[in-house]
Amino acid sequence: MLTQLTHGIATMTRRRALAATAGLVLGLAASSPFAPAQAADDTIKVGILHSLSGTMAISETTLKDTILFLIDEQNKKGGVLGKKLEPVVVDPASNWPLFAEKARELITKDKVAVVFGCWTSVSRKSVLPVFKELNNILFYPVQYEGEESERNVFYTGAAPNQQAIPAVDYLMKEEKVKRWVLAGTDYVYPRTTNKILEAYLKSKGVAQDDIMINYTPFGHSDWQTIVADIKKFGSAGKKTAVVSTINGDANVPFYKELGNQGIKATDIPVVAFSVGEEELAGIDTKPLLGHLAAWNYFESIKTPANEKFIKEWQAYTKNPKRVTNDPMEAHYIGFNMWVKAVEKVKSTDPDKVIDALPGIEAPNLTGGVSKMLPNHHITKPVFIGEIKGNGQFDVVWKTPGLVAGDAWSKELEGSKDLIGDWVGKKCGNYNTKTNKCGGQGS
Amino acid sequence: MNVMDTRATSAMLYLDGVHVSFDGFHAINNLSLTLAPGEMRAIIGPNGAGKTTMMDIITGKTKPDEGTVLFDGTVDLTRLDETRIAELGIGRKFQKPTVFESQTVQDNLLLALNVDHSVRGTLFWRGSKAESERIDKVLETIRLTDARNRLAGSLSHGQKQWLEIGMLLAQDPKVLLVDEPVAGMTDVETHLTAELLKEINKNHTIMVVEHDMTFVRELGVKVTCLHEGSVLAEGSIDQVSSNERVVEVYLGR
Amino acid sequence: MPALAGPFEDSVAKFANDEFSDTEAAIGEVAASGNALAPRIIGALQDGRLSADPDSKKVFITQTDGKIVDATTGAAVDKLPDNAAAVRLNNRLRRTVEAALGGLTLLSSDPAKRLAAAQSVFKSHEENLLPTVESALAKESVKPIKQAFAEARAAIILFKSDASDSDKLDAVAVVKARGDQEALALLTGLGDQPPLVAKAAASAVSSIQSNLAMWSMVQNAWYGLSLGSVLLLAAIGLAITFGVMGVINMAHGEMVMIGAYTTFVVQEVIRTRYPALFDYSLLIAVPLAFLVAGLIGVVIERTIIRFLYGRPLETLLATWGLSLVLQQAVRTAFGPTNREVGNPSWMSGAFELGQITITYNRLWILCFTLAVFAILLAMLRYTALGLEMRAVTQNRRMAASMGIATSRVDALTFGLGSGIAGIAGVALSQIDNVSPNLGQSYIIDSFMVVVFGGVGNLWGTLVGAFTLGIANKFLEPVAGAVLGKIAILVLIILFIQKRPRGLFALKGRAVEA
Amino acid sequence: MTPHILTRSLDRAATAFVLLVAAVGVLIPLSNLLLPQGSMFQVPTYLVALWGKYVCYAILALSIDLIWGYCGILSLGHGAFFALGGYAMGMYLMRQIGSRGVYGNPILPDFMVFLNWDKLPWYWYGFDKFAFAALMVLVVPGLLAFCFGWLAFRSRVTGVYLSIITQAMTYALLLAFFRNDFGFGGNNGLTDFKDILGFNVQAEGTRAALFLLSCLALIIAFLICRAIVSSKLGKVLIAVRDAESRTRFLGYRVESYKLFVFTLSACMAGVAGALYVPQVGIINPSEFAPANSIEAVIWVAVGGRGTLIGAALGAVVVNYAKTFFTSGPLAPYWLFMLGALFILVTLLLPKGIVGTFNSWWESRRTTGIAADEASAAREDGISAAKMAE
Repeated sequence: MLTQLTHGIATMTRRRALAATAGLVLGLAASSPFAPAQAADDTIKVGILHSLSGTMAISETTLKDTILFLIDEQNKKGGVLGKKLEPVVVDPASNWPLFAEKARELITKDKVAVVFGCWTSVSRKSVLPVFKELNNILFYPVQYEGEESERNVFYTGAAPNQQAIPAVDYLMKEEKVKRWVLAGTDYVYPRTTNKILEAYLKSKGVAQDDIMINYTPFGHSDWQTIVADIKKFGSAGKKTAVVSTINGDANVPFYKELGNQGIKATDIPVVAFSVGEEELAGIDTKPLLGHLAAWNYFESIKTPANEKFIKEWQAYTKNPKRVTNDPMEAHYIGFNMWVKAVEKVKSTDPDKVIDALPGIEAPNLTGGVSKMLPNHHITKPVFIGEIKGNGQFDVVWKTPGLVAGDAWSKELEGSKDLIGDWVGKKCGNYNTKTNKCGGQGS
Repeated sequence: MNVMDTRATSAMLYLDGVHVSFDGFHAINNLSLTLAPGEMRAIIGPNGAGKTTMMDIITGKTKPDEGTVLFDGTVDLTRLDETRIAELGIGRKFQKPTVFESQTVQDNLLLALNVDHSVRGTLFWRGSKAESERIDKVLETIRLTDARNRLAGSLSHGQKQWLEIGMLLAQDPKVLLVDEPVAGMTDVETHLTAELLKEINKNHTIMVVEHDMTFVRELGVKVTCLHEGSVLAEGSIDQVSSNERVVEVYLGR
Repeated sequence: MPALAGPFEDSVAKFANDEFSDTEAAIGEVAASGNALAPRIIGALQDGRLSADPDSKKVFITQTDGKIVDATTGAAVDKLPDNAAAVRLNNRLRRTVEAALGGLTLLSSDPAKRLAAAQSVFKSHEENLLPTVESALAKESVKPIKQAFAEARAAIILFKSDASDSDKLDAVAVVKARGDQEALALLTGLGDQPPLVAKAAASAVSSIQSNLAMWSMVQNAWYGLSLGSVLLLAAIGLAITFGVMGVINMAHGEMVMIGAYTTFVVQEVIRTRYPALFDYSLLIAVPLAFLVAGLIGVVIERTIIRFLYGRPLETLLATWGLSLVLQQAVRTAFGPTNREVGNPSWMSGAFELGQITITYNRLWILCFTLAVFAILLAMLRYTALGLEMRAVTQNRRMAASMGIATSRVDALTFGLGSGIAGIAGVALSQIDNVSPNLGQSYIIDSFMVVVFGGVGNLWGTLVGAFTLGIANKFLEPVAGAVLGKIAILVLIILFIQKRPRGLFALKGRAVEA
Repeated sequence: MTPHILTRSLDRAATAFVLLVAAVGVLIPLSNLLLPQGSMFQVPTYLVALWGKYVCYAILALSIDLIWGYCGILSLGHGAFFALGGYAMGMYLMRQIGSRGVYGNPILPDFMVFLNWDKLPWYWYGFDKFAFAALMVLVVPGLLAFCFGWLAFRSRVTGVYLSIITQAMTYALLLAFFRNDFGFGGNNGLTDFKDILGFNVQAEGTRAALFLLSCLALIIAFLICRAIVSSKLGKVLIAVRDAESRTRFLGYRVESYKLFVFTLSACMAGVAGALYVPQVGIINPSEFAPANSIEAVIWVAVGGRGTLIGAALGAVVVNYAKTFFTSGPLAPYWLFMLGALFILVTLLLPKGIVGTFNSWWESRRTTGIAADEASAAREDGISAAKMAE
């Protein structure tokens, strides 16, 4: 193709060659590689940026379906501002640069009003500059390490103070745990969460010797040594618990090994922040009875809203066994907040919607009403659930009210003075000590 | 320490008490052989006698377990690698004709010329008149002048054999090791090859391995018969072919 | 509220309050009541068979035979009230239940229950159980249970504030003799003790610790063997397709995945149709996985690989494309999420060997791997197909001229390699995720094993797999899982410099031709 | 370089390719900056970024083709050199953020602040200077390739063994860079860049300039490759590819040749990575994933190995297809397409697009059987004899 062309060009006269090259180049580049966007003004486009292939497809595909389901439900109610919502699905293929490329494509070419997407922190970090540059809105539905508050991003998953710290509190009070194993996959979320927990535990008088921190690579599958180490660490005569920030894929072999080595929840309970209904679907949970998870939502919570959601979701996916989980609920809340904000300002203009979102309230599925905060995080209840034999969780504890998400952890040296406030201060990292925007601002 | 203090032998190639074994199999067993300067020697012997392995040892591809291998009376070849040995002036033609099939006949010869073989030298190389004259001469000798721009891969089997011999000529080594040069050739080609080798022998020492007894006879040189990794018989073709043991293990009754 | 007849009934009714603190109180009161129904109530509570009606405050036991009885009277009831729900537990309550049940079943007629009771008393060391433990100890005739009772008694005495020093010293000796991690946990958690006892306990602790340290070496070796067996299992099919045929099959991991999904399908069918056969599911899955993966392998060989012989690097590209297609096909057919493959009862749990825990699934996988290896070796050596395979791979033209249908042999060899990968999938489904990504996580390791061991040599693969497995497991405690793995990779790179053709390389002229 | 090398390397097709890339490099940024938005010929900024990425991939493909297509070294770890170059540039960009990071620490990058690093690790020194970072873009991948190659080529590790250990190398680096203790930001990598040489990375002008630079780098890389393959060195490389031991017996020090092209190729890959990072805005360890390296090899195979234009073209075509298929209704099925593409190309177009075109072109020009065979042999990359080794 190209050589043929170049051969052709080489035989032409120079001027004609130049003209032809120019036309060719621009034609090739400007003809976007995508099907031409239809000029449809009667719909509002909603971008869905979740991996459908590659390693993250395991978690993210469900979230794509969730947004499609929510859009479908909303359209049945007549859409938004009298227009139907139109989903635009792309596959960033678990490839971080591709996330940025696809985000750019959604905003520039498809002209979406909002994007729901990302799972891993790195994918969010990868698209962040794009959302800032092109000024659009991203709803991020997954629990994460915090330490971020961006104008264009709304964080509907849990910040560390909405998941990790209540879980540790529960173990200290209810289970009288004195010795802690912080086991995680070696990436930013576990690292940060464990840093926060370590600081928190020490502030509660736990000695350094009573904290064991262990990191494993992604997809770690041979847990024999580590489980044996945990067992050994737990035999020091003090009640021991494991706080697990092990990432999705590695959990199945981890729990299988726990079960097989006979570590029961009554001996050494494991509380996990990344294990939900979806992950349990791949494991026989009978040996895991009593191990814990901390989330802001469990499928087993009995509220009318949740029962309706599950029923409609299973009908939509035509799969009566399809489970629901926490990030799905986060999308549910986020989606409804966005709809409310759009209806409030009667526009999908990102600037107007971003300004309208803080303060918007939307019911969650567990009987409360979540609120978008000025730091772009939301209020959520925290539940501790015990794994049951049927792959579901039994809620054993919950916070009395809703917990406000902290963008910046109070336990970390670098961020203890920072707050995010996009309403008053118009700043994501406002330093309350120096009263300046921009970190330490020294 | 490649060069010995004193010249140990006047021979061009000197092998003494060489042993090689592969996983317990003795490929070469106490092999001793000398090749005088300017000599042409034919090596015969049944399959597995160790002919090719012997060449591997001389050219540095295989390291002997024990024994002495000297070149030009002074250089211990067992300590050198292939490149160094080739640079010293030992050229080799393989049993299976091995030319650079995706390059032209001319380029094959160009690559073989014994000029600067360093990375820098080849990167900044520009052809010289002397070089192209040498190539022309070799092409003439191996009768491939008309095929100079053809890809080596498109040559016939016999032509490839010649091209490889031509590459040896271009390399201009002191010693040529030629492994089965006439395998797969017609009678006429065989005859021409014998003539060619005799011509080359005027300025070069040659060791030829060959099964074709007619060809060996035509060369009319001293013959060594190998068997089970050591020398079975040595002498003129008539002496060797009348040797009882040679007839038994190799020529057949 | 209906009037309640007596304190026992009052206690039982607390189960209906759905408050953990009330449940805890109820357990204590019921256990202390001496009522004949108490063990049944608490046993049912442990198994989740105790239900309560929050309105009528009535509590029911669902017996293991499915019959329902009133917990206070033992009278049979037709069916549970509509709003009755199982009494919920959390971990703290579960421990309370275990301790209570331990006290209640110390004198049970079932030896297994007595042993479990003794062990739970060892952990809970409740002082008020001492007389029961002592009488049980006196009566006990089964040796290991008697030992367990003695240990339980020692545990109680150690924590009993008014026990004499000499009793406590004896107790320390008993616990020390037990010598495992629980003994260590008990001794380190003793708290304040008379000086003599504290000293004995400290020396017992250090003796147990040094004993355990020695055992941890054995444990590392076992873990290494186990990891090695997994590596071998994953690599052994590759040793055939890559090692023997020279085909770089990047879709090898996907064959493993297909084997795992075959297991999933087999278990699904068994679960829905023949639940009684569940323990045999793996036995059924092994031949099926071999056939499914093997057949797919034959199809791949016939449609793709056979056009690419002699160009291994191109097969690499084509099979890489194929692996993408297979992954996405499975993702489309079965969904992107993990699928549950259960462990049959004989693959669950563990047993103690000295001071190390050996899990049954790892043990079976090791045995299984060695069996597969032996069968494969025998097959290559003694069967006609094996002979033909070796002939074709060594000299294709010669084999063809001797009347061997080389293309048939190629297809069967590739099918065999793929089939073995499928079998590996059955075993790996027992310890790893069954997801479309399963294969990817093993492909690199498998190549490392085959290359390290020496291409074309099954024994090399065996030695390579176990060497890497054991090296990895000895490095892991020192360097951590990530650095350990990096170190292994660097060692492989350096090793290949030393032996460019792997551990068991063929030498001689032929290989270089 | 002496002029004769340049004149020798620029045949008709090469000249046309250079002109085309130059035209692309000039016209796309001009159209993006000067034409009004929405005009038919205006290239939107996101497409500039997209094509910039393709051009970087094309440089990577060239570097792979140089060693694989011409010297028979199949590296399944070339993504590592690309990523190292990218990290070197990323470190410079991180240092440029200065106190504009979220924590406002003037020295430490954000990820070090929240993981409580108290000072900058030594290997981050110097990266605040562009010249130093630019040097490291070449030196780090080059040095790694040199050390790796020095060991491997001297020990005569060849064929699949070499491929597998290159894979082990990139896999080990992947694991190492994932480690947060390693000091390169772990899984999240380096991101949130602000400016490069004082220009805002997000600005349209900067993007256009980066695009132009990438095209320039592609031209330079192409010319270097052309200069090499059209010199006698190129003939030696092909000789090594086709019959390594024959070359050795002719007195060539094969390992020096391999080491030279391998190191050069790693430096080229490093440059590609360095240009890639500011345009995509992130570098993270997944660039080290063996799958990425294999994919890059496939670009070359698709375009035509042993043809430099083909390698560049293959990178663009495959990535264009990837962009195309990952959007719209086909998104869930794009892996089928990509997988099928790889299978079909190896089965039906073993010479790749350009290789196939070349042999068609040549057979049309000279309808001799010999020539057809000749082109077949030339384009066949690695001969069967070599493969068996």
